[in-house]
Amino acid sequence: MTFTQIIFLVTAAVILGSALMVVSTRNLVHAALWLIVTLFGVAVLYAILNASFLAVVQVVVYIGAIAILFIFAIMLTRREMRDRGPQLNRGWWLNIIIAGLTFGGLFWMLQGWSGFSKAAADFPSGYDAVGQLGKALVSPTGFVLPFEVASVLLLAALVGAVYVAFARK
Amino acid sequence: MNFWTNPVNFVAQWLLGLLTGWGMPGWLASLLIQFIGVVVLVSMMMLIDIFLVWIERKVVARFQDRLGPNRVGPFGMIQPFADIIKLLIKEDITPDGADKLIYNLAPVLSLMSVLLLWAIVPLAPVIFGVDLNVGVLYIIAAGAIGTLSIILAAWASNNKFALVGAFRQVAVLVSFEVPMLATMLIPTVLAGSMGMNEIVQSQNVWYIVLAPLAGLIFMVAAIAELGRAPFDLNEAESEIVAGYHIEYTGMKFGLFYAGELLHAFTFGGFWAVLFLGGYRFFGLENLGPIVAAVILMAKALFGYWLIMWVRYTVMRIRIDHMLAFNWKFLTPLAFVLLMLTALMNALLRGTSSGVYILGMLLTNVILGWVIIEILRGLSRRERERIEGVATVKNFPSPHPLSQGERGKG
Amino acid sequence: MQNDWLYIGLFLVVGALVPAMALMTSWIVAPKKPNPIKQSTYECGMETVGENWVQFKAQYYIFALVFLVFDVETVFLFPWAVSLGQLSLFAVVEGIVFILILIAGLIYAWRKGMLEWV
Amino acid sequence: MIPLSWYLILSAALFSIGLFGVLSRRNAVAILLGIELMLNAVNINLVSFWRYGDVSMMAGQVFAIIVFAVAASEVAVGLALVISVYRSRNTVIADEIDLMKW
Repeated sequence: MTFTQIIFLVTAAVILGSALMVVSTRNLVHAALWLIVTLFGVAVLYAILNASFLAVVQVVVYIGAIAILFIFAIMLTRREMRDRGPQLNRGWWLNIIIAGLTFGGLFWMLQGWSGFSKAAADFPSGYDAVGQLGKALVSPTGFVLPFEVASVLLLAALVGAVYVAFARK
Repeated sequence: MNFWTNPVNFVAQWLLGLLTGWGMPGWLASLLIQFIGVVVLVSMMMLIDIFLVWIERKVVARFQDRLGPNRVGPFGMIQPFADIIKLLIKEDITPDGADKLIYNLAPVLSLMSVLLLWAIVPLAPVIFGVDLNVGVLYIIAAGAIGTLSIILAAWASNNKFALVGAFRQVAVLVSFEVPMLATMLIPTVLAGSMGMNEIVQSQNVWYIVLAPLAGLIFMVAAIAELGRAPFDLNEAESEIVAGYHIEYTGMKFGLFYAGELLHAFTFGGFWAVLFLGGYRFFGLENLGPIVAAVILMAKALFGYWLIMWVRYTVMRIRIDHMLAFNWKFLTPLAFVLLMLTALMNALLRGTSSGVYILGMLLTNVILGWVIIEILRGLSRRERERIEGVATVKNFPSPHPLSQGERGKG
Repeated sequence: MQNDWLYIGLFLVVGALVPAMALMTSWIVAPKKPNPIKQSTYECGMETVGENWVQFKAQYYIFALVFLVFDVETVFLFPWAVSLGQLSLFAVVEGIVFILILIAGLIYAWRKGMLEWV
Repeated sequence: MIPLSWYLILSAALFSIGLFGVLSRRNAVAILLGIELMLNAVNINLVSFWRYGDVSMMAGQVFAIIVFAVAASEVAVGLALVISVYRSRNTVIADEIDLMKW
């Protein structure tokens, strides 16, 4: 077992453990904090996968913005923070079975696939992932349409959220 | 290779030879050496941090026409050590109802987020932690952890004032991150890279000359990001007593305080790296890496001094003015500047360097002039609304710029 | 490239250990004499009224929201900025269109009076 | 080196946990937390396919960034809806938001 593999296994354990805490903690603020641990673990995974840009972006966007937004929203809807009553639906044990079946089904489908235990190839020398990404994003043969559509999507989200949250004004 | 041209590598090679000579496996030895490097860098930063306390107190004393610490040691230089001992032996009070783990974690995260920044600062062409190819975004990522620590501290200490303070502080922090991101894009566009070392290497002309407005906006956003005056919401004694760290005492408070000081110095350093040519100073850096590191530190101190100068000169701004200033002025301006810079950079790319520099500089100057004119018009209209048309016409404002600030902000 | 991140990981560990060590030292050295008054929530001498959770106005959410949108936007712009030197003028125009669309969102929020601190 | 299967299994497990959270949580904000977990599971898959496929094809990374944008939009609008409902109905329990039933 190599050093990278050990790091991967530790990270994976942290991710799964904190994800379980996210869905099971009674205190919502704690759930949001466990989500941050999960997201940080995913950022470490990106670093192991050599996707530096995505690792940093994961921290910037998820921990720096989305998690903050969640905490703000939890504190704005304060009534439910002191958690009276059950936090889970009545049929939660049924949902465990559904989730287990989903995992089993995914695993069963994947393990029959030929590329399942593929190893990663080395990077070509002088490979610059960020530069490649930038070129792919704006080249007409690449992803220029998703690039502009993402901008429209964000605009729609901004306008929609502002309108929904403050319709009374 | 000798010590003078590449000191870090020289020491590392020597240590590697020593350790493998003792029979240590190679990968473990190199890991250990990296670890030692990190420990040396972090403890150096902590030492500088202690020194910064002294500088800050001396400088503020001079600004306020006092002497500052002058009893303990020569020029009071031992004073910060005495402060540390005092903080260490103070009783730590954990308030009732505090979330113990998070309460203790928050100050650690706060200082850690600042220390993390020094992993990517290029002290010299060959002295740096790592040369990440996403360095610029890494600054923001480390800042995100700092923002998080503020919310954690306030939430865990179970205090209304702390929570209100943290919310206000975070609202300001995230708001000013937008113009900061936009101005960080400008050196990225000019250098064609996010790597810190590459940005420094490509500054044959300092970017403060090519993009003076960007440097200015970055500095303003950095001061807000640091929570220092005139944006020092977290210390607004009259409104929220001390903000998010109200319930912290002793060393825990000390960690927040140390983090804030080191953060200011660090942003002075990043300002130097992004806009003032980093470790370069008219060829002087070629003398050797140690000279280069000294140059960078001097520039960082200069940036830190600027931040202090602003802090002790300008009064606190109200929070609504602060946010309006950011969203209605800095953010649009930063994005317009970004668009213009990208466009001019593409148009002037083939021309000679003289034309290129002049074009960039003129773009900034013209944009700045247009903005000031717009502000003037707005402030004039505002004054006409308040004081009546006749008064304004008869008595033109003696300070058009300060009036412009008032009308806009 | 992976070694870079290993170094950052080491930095993370040491950067957390150093402040933690300071806290440990103070925990060992400092006196511990708690009493109920000392440990009560500090409100300038007032008794705390009600719960310590106060509900906040939604204004804070709006600023976080606008920030989130612009944050994600710059994530798209950073790769664009890095590779700008190797791209044609057309790519620059694409980026400018991208920014302008989002500025429209900012202007909408502005016109709606959402950026006021009420 | 780590085989691709490890990443896929991890992401499948994370997705299932997120699914469980979405199905069984009563609080609307907690449901959104579960959705974040699922989106992250998707992103792990996309990035690992980029790494284990042809690295000069950037589709994996570009899609991951688009997922970031989608996640951000979803959170922004979703939480705005929750806040809006809370202000008018004073609850964030998904079961109790049943105005549309009648």
